[in-house]
Amino acid sequence: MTSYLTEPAPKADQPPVQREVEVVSAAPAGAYVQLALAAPEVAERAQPGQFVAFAVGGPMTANLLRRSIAIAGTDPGAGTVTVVVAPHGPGSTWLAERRPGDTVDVVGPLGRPFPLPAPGTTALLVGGGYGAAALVGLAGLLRSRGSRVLAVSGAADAARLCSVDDLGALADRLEVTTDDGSAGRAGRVTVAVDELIGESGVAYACGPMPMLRAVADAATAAGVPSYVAVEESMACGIGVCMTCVLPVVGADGLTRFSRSCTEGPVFGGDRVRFADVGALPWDVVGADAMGVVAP
Amino acid sequence: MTSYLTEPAPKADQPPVQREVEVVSAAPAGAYVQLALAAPEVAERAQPGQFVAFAVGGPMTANLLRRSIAIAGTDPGAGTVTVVVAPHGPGSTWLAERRPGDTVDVVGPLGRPFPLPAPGTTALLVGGGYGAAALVGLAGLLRSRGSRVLAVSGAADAARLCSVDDLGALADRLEVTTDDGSAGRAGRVTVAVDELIGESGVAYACGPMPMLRAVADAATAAGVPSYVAVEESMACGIGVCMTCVLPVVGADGLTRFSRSCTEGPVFGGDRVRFADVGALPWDVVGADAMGVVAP
Amino acid sequence: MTLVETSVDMTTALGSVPLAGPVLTASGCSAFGQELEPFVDLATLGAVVTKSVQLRPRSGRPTPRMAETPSGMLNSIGLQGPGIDGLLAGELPWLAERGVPAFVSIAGTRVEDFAELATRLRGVPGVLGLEVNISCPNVESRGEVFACDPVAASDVVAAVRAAADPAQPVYAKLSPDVTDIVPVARSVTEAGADGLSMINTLLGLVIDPDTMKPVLGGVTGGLSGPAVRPVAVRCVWQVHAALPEVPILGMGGIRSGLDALQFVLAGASAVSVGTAVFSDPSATARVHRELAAALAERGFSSLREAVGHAHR
Amino acid sequence: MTLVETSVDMTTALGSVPLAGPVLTASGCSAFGQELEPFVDLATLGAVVTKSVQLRPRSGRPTPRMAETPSGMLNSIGLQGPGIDGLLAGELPWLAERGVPAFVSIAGTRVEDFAELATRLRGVPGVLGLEVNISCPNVESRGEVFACDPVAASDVVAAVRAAADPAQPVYAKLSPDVTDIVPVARSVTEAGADGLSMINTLLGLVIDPDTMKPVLGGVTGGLSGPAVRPVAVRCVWQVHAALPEVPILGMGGIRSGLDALQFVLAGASAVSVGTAVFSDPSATARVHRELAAALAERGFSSLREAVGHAHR
Ligand SMILES: Cc1cc2nc3c(=O)[nH]c(=O)nc-3n(C[C@H](O)[C@H](O)[C@H](O)COP(=O)(O)OP(=O)(O)OC[C@H]3O[C@@H](n4cnc5c(N)ncnc54)[C@H](O)[C@@H]3O)c2cc1C
Ligand SMILES: Cc1cc2nc3c(=O)[nH]c(=O)nc-3n(C[C@H](O)[C@H](O)[C@H](O)COP(=O)(O)OP(=O)(O)OC[C@H]3O[C@@H](n4cnc5c(N)ncnc54)[C@H](O)[C@@H]3O)c2cc1C
Ligand SMILES: Cc1cc2nc3c(=O)[nH]c(=O)nc-3n(C[C@H](O)[C@H](O)[C@H](O)COP(=O)(O)O)c2cc1C
Ligand SMILES: Cc1cc2nc3c(=O)[nH]c(=O)nc-3n(C[C@H](O)[C@H](O)[C@H](O)COP(=O)(O)O)c2cc1C
Ligand code: FES
Ligand code: FES
Repeated sequence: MTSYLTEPAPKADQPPVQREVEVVSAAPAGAYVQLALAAPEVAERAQPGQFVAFAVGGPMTANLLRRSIAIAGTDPGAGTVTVVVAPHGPGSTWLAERRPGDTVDVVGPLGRPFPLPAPGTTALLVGGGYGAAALVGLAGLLRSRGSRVLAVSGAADAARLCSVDDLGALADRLEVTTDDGSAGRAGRVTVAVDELIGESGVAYACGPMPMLRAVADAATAAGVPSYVAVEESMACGIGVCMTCVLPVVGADGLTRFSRSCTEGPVFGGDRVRFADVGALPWDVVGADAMGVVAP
Repeated sequence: MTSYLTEPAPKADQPPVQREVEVVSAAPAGAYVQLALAAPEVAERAQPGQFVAFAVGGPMTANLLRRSIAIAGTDPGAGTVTVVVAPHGPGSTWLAERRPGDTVDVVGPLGRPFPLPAPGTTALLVGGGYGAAALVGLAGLLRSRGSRVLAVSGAADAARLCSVDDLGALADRLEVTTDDGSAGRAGRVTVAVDELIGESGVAYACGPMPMLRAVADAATAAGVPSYVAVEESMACGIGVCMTCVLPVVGADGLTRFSRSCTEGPVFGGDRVRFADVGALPWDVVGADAMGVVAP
Repeated sequence: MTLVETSVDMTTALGSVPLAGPVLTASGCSAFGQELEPFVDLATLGAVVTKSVQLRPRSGRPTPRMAETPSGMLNSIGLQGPGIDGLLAGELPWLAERGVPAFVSIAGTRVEDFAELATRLRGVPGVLGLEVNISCPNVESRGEVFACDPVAASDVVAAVRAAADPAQPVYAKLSPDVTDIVPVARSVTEAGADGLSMINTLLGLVIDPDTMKPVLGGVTGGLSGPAVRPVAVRCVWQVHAALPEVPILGMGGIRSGLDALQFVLAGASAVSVGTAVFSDPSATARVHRELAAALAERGFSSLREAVGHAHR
Repeated sequence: MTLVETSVDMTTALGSVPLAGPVLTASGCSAFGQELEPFVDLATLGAVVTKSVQLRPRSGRPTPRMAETPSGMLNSIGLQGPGIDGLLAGELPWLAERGVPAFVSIAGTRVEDFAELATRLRGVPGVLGLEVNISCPNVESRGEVFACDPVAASDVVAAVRAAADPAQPVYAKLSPDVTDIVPVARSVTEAGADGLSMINTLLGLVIDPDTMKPVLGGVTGGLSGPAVRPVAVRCVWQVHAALPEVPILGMGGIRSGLDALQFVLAGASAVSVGTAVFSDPSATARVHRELAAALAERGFSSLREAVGHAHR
């Protein structure tokens, strides 16, 4: 049995709530829109790495499923929660069109937060696209616990970079990369990750799956534990529908189809079987009952 | 064969258009909301008695069918069309919540307008609830053609009265009735209609079906031709679905299930078989093929 | 608008008859085409599929005839229409004058009714072919719907094919309300259907919370609209997989070009737009335009290449 | 919230077993109830209908497992679950501790599987009854779904009824994907079903416009949500009309109290809320509240009076 660098992320401290909340500000941010919501109960419960799920389309909507969006920041004093939305399909486009005074129905905070390292551990935070936003709260928390924070924010182009100022203010060092070189260094986040992973005691990543995989692989290769926040298509966000699973190796070394909403979205980077996402490997618990046989 | 006082209403002069239009004003009016739309092509084509059909619920809507709303006024100079909306179910509630700057998808003008009498004929106009709004344009047109206009606006209570000021300004005489006596005379519109029908050469009515029936009966009994604008549940508004039919006696004396959207909504009051709405009388053309036999 | 905005060859066929474009109206959802004239250039339609006609004029059922449902609607019109004489005297000449091809939907309650209708439509100018609406109760079989029984369905189709003008393709319109649609498809094809129209409405019921009775006088009605689209695409997929040579006219909840694309990829060589016309009277023209653009974006140079592509 | 907000008596029963309230979860749509705890007081549920369990633990199908559709969704989970041992060791004791009754959904691919599951569940504390998910492929009949064949369906139900604890009512869960649901309902009732759950999902398919292939790995999936509600109400109506003495657990697209009311008026004595929980995790409690209010407004003093009222 292989030994793993990471312990599975534990559950959040507090359960989620469901509330109708008001949008207090909406601001374009490059290719994205940043929304702040008056959601004191969510703000007070949220831990970095968690997400919220929005009902979309208004009272007459034909789109029933909630849209999951990472929490980009909370201000428990002001009672607000911030999210960064990338308009993509109908749901996220609708969300990005919300204006101050509009109300939205939100459930959260959902999912497991990033586990924290021993105080003082140097941490590498890697965000891809809007994924960087989800790391801002983590950066602050790590700093407050005495960690040195190294951050990388990467994207396809300058407009898709996110939270560069916030991370720049919080991190001890920030590297910016863009695929097309329109801002920061040209190339993928891995150019910076490869340089910084050696100095780090733990790595965290949020962004597209191929990026998560690259960061997890680099960390594991360097003997550094990593936690990634995955983004799988979710129908419920609360753990009841089983649509959001991916193959993850558990504490017992067995691979299960784990729900990214309640057993994730944060998983040990060395525990997610990235190559098998969307497949059914024979050694997943219960694959035999599906008629899959060991090779 | 009975002889009828009315000729079937002819088609409108111009075909409808379909446009995405902007709401230019939205004002509460008692229990209703009055919306003005920047819809020059509709304004220029519309004739009194016609209606428009709105798509409701926005781009993600689960409610596919258009909502038909009578045209309450047009200002071809300003290029605007006015409607009065009574929030009822989800579609009309959504419409009533539109605000200036919002856009709506509208098809119109639809249906047949009120036929006009010989110039100078005294006309009685009877509106029930928001139905009174649809008579404002007619009142103006009749006045411009030298008619004396007698108007009745009735409703369940004061908040549901409509267009009282507009009709008051245009009509030679206006009677107001409410069922509960909260404004004008207490009682149904018929108390006023019975007094005025004798002076009238033609009667027009718009409002709930029982009211239309009462006005039509009073007019027919007095030997006065009447035209009523009916309100039947419509799926398409343009004549292609056959959901909006009611039994109407045609020019040839035969009863057919006629589409209220394209053969109406304006019908001769003596031609609508009110008692048979929702039924299938044996003498409707084609009832025999449905297995209905003459008694 | 004109038929060709993109470089994609959008021509197709109903059986042996070529069509200028793949987007048709759906039977009962655009009457006989006239009312669409203010909204679309009828010449851009592949064809007008007419409201199902029977031998005699029919009043249809009493109202209420519809109920709105989530992303769909229920209808129970009862095939109101002029009867075959009315159609031959009025609507068909109107369409023929304008050069708009008519795909005439025929319906009946006996096999002979269908055959007689097919006979009456032989050689009628502008009649491109026949769509046989077998989702009607069979009076000779305790009212069971023809389309729900492979034998009854194929009896109708065989009779129509025998009586119809050989130049007019005969499409059988199938109901999704069967345990397995493939045997029905196979049996009507063996009986001579030149193609299949799929799907007709699903049987549904809505109870009015106020009256606490079914909304529709006929109790049940036919469910249509985007709500049923996944069922329709599934039927087209299953039948195309089993009978890849049989042309399919796909329908059921098509609102956009991407919806139509799903049907084409699943195996339809043409599509009908039904309920969407009620919400957008210019839907047929828009769907054509959007489908052409979607095919172009995906690198297809012709619609024909895309037919059934999802199976490959 | 408490169970009784209005004067309406909301008690009902599943077969012979009394229920405090008529609103249940739907199998596969609330896992085993735990995750709803932050959102609803589980004690207000008539029962938790558990995700269908099989003999062995199952991984379920690879992703993607769902596609959103107009007013609905398609799923192809493949019955991921812990197997009967896991259920007996983990989820059922958890529910029993909290006093939440479990209506255990069982599934299999052989008649004997179902019987063995029923045997294992005899006398288990907190297990109120069994819902037999016969919408599974029958390995002994070329994969045809049990629920689509009255004989196969009744074989399963007879075996389960024989094996199960006599105190546990056995409900057969029917599929709408049949030409006529009444014969299936009749045959499982004759085989000993104490009640019927209706409906399971409809077979659907969505093609991804980007990949141009079916979205789901399993090609087809089950369609659920408000889109299918008119079909579900129709099934309940037809079966209640034919078999008025057979209790029905109604489901399919219930989102609100008025939706639930339609099922009750059509003949259901209890309802399951499935897909709506994904959009509103507190949907079950809300539906209970709204249904109670709707019944009160309509002058009913008890839920039981309203069951099947639309037929009268
Ligand atoms: C844990 C988590 C955190 C996320 N954080 C953010 C964020 O901070 N900002 C942001 O803009 N987006 C975020 N996303 C992605 C966001 O949820 C999807 O882009 C959005 O749901 C797409 O919905 P749509 O209606 O625009 O697109 P559609 O493609 O029409 O969506 C159709 C369905 O697929 C699901 N879906 C589609 N794409 C995705 C996806 N990439 N991930 C998950 N579900 C998907 C939707 O939920 C919906 O059910 C996050 C997703 C997850 C799972
Ligand atoms: C020719 C005509 C003119 C009208 N003029 C006005 C007007 O000036 N102001 C106004 O407020 N309303 C008017 N109505 C009524 C208005 O169309 C309905 O109130 C509205 O469609 C109800 O939709 P909903 O979503 O609010 O209600 P729902 O009850 O949810 O509607 C469900 C379905 O039933 C149809 N429907 C329900 N009630 C009616 C009704 N009374 N008439 C027609 N269809 C109905 C709807 O179109 C929809 O398809 C008019 C209707 C017609 C036919
Ligand atoms: C109001 C209405 C009337 C219909 N009338 C007919 C008909 O006369 N003959 C027929 O074969 N199908 C009829 N249909 C079914 C449609 O042709 C089509 O098969 C079905 O509605 C699915 O397509 P859609 O979702 O695009 O509407 C009717 C459908 C509706 C909504
Ligand atoms: C994600 C998902 C999983 C489901 N799993 C099961 C299952 O395991 N067993 C079962 O009998 N039904 C299952 N169903 C069907 C539901 O129990 C229900 O019959 C159907 O979804 C219709 O109800 P709804 O529209 O309220 O969801 C599932 C449905 C969904 C959406
Ligand atoms: S999204 Fe439903 S279980 Fe994860
Ligand atoms: S509303 Fe469709 S024909 Fe009148």
